[in-house]
Amino acid sequence: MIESMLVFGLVNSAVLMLLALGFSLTFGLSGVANFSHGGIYLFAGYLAYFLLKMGLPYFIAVVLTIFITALLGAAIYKLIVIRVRGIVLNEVIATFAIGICMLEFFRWLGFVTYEYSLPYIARGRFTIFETTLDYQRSLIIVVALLLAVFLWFFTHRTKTGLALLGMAQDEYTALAVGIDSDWAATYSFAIGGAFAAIAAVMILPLGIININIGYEVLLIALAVTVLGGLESTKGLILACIILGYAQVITSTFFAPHWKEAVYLAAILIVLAVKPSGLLGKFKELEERV
Amino acid sequence: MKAGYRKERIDRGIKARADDIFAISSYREILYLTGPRILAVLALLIYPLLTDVTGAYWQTVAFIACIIALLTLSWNFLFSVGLVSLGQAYFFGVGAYFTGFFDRTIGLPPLYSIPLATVAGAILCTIIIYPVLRLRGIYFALITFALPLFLMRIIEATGYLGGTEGISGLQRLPGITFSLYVTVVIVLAVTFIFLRLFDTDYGLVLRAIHDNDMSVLAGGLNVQLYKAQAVFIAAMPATFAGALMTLHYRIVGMPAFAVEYSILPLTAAVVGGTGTFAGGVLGAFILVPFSELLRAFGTLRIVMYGIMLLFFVVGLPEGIYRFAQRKYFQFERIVPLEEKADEK
Amino acid sequence: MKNKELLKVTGLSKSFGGVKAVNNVSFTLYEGESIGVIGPNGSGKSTLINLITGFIKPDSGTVIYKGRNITGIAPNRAVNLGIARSFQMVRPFYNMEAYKNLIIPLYSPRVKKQLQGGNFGDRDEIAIQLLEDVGFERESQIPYKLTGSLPHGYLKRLELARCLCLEPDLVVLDELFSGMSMSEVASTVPILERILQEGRDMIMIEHRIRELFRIVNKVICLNFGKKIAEGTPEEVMNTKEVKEAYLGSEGESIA
Amino acid sequence: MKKKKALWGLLVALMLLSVWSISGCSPQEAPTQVASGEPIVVAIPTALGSIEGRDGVRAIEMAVEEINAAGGVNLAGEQRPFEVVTIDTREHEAGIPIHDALAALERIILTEEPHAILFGAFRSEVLLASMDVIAEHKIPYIVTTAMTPEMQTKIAENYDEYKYIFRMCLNAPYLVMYLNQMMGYLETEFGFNKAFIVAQDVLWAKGTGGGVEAWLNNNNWEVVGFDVYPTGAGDFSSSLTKARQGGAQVIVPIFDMPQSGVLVKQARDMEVPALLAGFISPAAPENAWDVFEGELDGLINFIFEIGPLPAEAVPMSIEFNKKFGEKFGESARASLAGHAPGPSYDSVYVLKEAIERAGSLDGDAIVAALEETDTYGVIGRIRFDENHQVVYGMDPAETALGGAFQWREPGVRVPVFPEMIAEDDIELPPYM
Repeated sequence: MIESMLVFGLVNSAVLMLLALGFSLTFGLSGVANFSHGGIYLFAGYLAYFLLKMGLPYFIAVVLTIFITALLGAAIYKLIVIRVRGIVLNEVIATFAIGICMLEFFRWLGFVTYEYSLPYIARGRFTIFETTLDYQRSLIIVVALLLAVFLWFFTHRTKTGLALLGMAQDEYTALAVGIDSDWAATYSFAIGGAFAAIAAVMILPLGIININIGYEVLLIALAVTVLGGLESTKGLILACIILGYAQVITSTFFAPHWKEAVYLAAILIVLAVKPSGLLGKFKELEERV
Repeated sequence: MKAGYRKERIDRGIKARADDIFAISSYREILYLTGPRILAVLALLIYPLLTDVTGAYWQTVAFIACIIALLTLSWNFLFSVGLVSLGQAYFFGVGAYFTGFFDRTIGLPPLYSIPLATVAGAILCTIIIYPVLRLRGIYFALITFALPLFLMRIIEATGYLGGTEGISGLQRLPGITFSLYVTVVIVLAVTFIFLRLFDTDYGLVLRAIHDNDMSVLAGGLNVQLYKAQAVFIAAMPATFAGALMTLHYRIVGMPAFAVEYSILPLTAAVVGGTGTFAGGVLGAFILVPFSELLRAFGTLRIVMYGIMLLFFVVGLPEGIYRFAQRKYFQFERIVPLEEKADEK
Repeated sequence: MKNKELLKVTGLSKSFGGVKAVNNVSFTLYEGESIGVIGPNGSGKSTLINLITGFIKPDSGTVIYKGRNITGIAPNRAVNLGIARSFQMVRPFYNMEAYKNLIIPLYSPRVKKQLQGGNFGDRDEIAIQLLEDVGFERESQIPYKLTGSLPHGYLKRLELARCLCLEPDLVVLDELFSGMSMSEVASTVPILERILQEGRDMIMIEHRIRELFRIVNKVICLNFGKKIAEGTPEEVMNTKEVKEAYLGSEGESIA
Repeated sequence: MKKKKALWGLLVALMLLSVWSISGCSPQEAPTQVASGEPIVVAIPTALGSIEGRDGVRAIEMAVEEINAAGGVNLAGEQRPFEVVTIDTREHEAGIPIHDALAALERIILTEEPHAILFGAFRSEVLLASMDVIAEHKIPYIVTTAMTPEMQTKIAENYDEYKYIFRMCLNAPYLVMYLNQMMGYLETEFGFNKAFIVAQDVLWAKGTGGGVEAWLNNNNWEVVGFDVYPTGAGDFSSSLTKARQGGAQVIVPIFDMPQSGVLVKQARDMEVPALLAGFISPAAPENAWDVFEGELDGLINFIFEIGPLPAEAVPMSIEFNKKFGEKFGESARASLAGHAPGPSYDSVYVLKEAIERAGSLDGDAIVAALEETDTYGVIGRIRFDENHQVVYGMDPAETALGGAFQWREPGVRVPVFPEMIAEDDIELPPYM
């Protein structure tokens, strides 16, 4: 019992991380809470489904989906969010409105039937600590770690990454040293979109694509990002692990329908105790007198 | 526009800039100033009587518009104190469940259960949200977004207060006209009270907290306490709305915490103009009937609703009310073009 | 003539993630005395008074005020005990009229408690009176102007007015003169002297040492969070460490 | 100025749109009408965005078209055609307030003045809340989706107020009965005695799960566990692990949310050696086999009402599937939902016979006529009990029928339960 809980706790954490990475990256690097994250995630899912239906080979379809979704993310910023940049409330409402439009448009198109699903990347299973784990879920763990490492490397070691990080911490100083804030925000929206697409391609095959996932994904992304602390990737990883295992433990020992309450409770407790999240430093900066 | 003429805009504020005396020159200007306000109030008061003209359905739509107007008023009050709430459903749901609780356990008649639920709900909301009050900006918004969903899960998991089935068969309210009249009167009263409150010194303190809570702290005021009082005052109209809606539909269930009760008032506030009370009510009375009209479009309705929301947030950030107010006080005169001095 | 101790700070220190902003600072302030705090930029002056007035919680050390331990007290309770402070970066309420800014402190429990008994009249009247004391000319409608439109000098004096209307026992000023023109400084110094004559204490951080020494009778100097000198203005200026702190180690002696 | 023009242009366009919709353009119109005479209006207020809603409305439109083509309703000598009007209540989405659904119901009643309402509420809470609205307007109301048994208790308590409400789909107790019978059949066939129940956290699912658990407990079965998952849960590893640890031979899933597809795939991924037998909505349609990439073999899934599952013992069900395919196309037939289309199709015929028997469009007369209904439809024999619930049983000749099928290689749905319609015995899946 314990081994399977450990294994599936890790899988759950990896799923949470994949879902939250896109949102956390955009929020951390451009300061814009992209509430249309759920919509972008599902857009990638349906796009991949239709590309595959058109007969494209799997990997070309996946790469194309990631690229187009990144363009969508950039377009969302460039066309709409740029006009309300700075007014936090309007940013949140604008992105939330885009999210609703996308999700409900899919529903209007009739994507409500059960035939929408993505194929597994790799079939087959193997057993470790005598719990059987299928390749798809192990791939999710690997990809999640890869993305987290890439994100950390990108933001701390590459020129563009550091520029984005600088922009996130203090926009005016970053502007003063010549970083164009609109370019930075478009870039972070694009990468956020790409990460959402990767998450969709990895996680959606586990079940059926349905529209209400969009709202769930947004809630998960919010919980993990807030819990982990805004711009710290290490905080995000820690938060995913805590939440992932908390969910699996509650559903194993108590009852599964407490699962949802777990990450909502997590947000409330952490924010009340340490407003800037586990490892985040953002709030302290804001508090300076 | 004939050639050789141009429009000259004269910003003639009707009230000359003076602290305590009103310099208004003529009845015409008094009428001009108060006209729209009186018209709006009269329209609201007469509308419930036109049941046979408009039909019961549009009365219900007006009733829901008033309920959302109350939630928007509460949202605007919180906004003027600097607290951006994405979770009006939290106050609404608590008010609703208190009424359901009183009605089912003690069997209080609606006359007592509604005011009691309003006050008790407001107190409970303030107590739960108190530890989180010192958060600012997006953090407070995220918490309020999660609170109603959290309470919904608690009720769903514990099965307390009727669990997923909710409590049905509550006592009946006299009828749609009664409910509509009560909500119209309450909406007008709350708008008037909130406007008056913000002109007093107490209101000034609340506005100061919105501006810069550090210097209010340096002024010797316990900011946390004033924020808690502000949440209590703002919660009252919202819990009242929850209580009345529950008894009108005689059922309270988990949908009382539905995300829609958070999003609709937020949109109405933005469309109407954030921070203005009259703007919020105006926004609600534009939004709810409009989304009912869109119902003929079936599932496309929410897409158009989203597009409209996007249009107002991006196109008109100041909101209809402020836009109209600005336009209402501006006059334009056709003035002949001055010949260029050098031409002569 | 050592009369009663008003404020006793012992071993106060605070570090922000490895950076020791204030490092074991102690000093004592007696009633009727005023103390200046000088030191190069980033030496922890503002952090020190933030610790005293409770805006930041200290890592260690105690603050005793009138015999009562107020370490880490909530800022508003410190104000109500009589410690009024002004901010280095001016923090007025921008979209209100200038005199309305003073309504907030006048609404505080301290002012309400003090002005018990008779109806203390309209707060607006008191506010305009106070602004006039601080140099807002009433005839030219300056108190009625929107705060956002006032020049920086007036905003600084607005901060001072906010401290005064609390009838404080201890006034803490953080670089009041920075951003003020020479004439404004000249007109504000007598106000500060009048405060001292009324028997109130003052802690003043200032870079304009000439004006500072005319007002305060005792000075402490901070460098990298540590107290390197204490005493009368003349003594402090002549101590070696202070000169080094200001002019760097190879500086020759100044007059 | 250019930007201002764009804003005004968009605003005017939105206003035009809403004015056009005010003009009460009545929603989807039934296409062809042979019978003349003033139409009998039938309203459908339900969650058009759900699969059950979409297929149910299509089944009703198909039935209406057939009736109108055959001359419509013979009301006191006059040939009256049916006319269908629909409205979307968005009930199936999580977090939608009840007042939104009730407002839609009230709107369609007040603006269209229907003579009857078919398909009815999608969610149980909305059904309970709508009963008061229907009682007020006194319109015959036939439900074919929501399954809460509390509807019958309310009718029993005060008949006069709620007599207008009928239900043609099965309710939770009947589903429990079917599941129990099947568990009994499994016990006799394979000697299973350990079961694990997984249900969705909604009214009817928990009720059904509780019923099955009770029956299992006093029929010397061991209930290894009973887990309830919130709508939208994406990971079932904890229950599957408990099921395998406890050696459960049968897992009874009771879900009508798309996410339950994860349970089927995850059970196969974790190689849990148990037979999946219950109700999983994504595994009901015919095209589910390639959606799940063939990982369905051996799964026993319940079809609440026979309609969508063509079974030889009920010839009308085969005919229904064929006609549905012809009218809406092969892909629509392949994705036909397991719950709602059958009874929705029959409800139109039942209503037609009731109106003809009553000879008038008055609500009370139709209700009286409906109570004497005894006819054969796609779901078997249709008779209402005293609480206006269609009687379900094991024999299509006697009662209406729900049934189960088993997925077999090359993607075939073989009816296996109850015996009357079984075309083959239940086989154990290869991985067992």
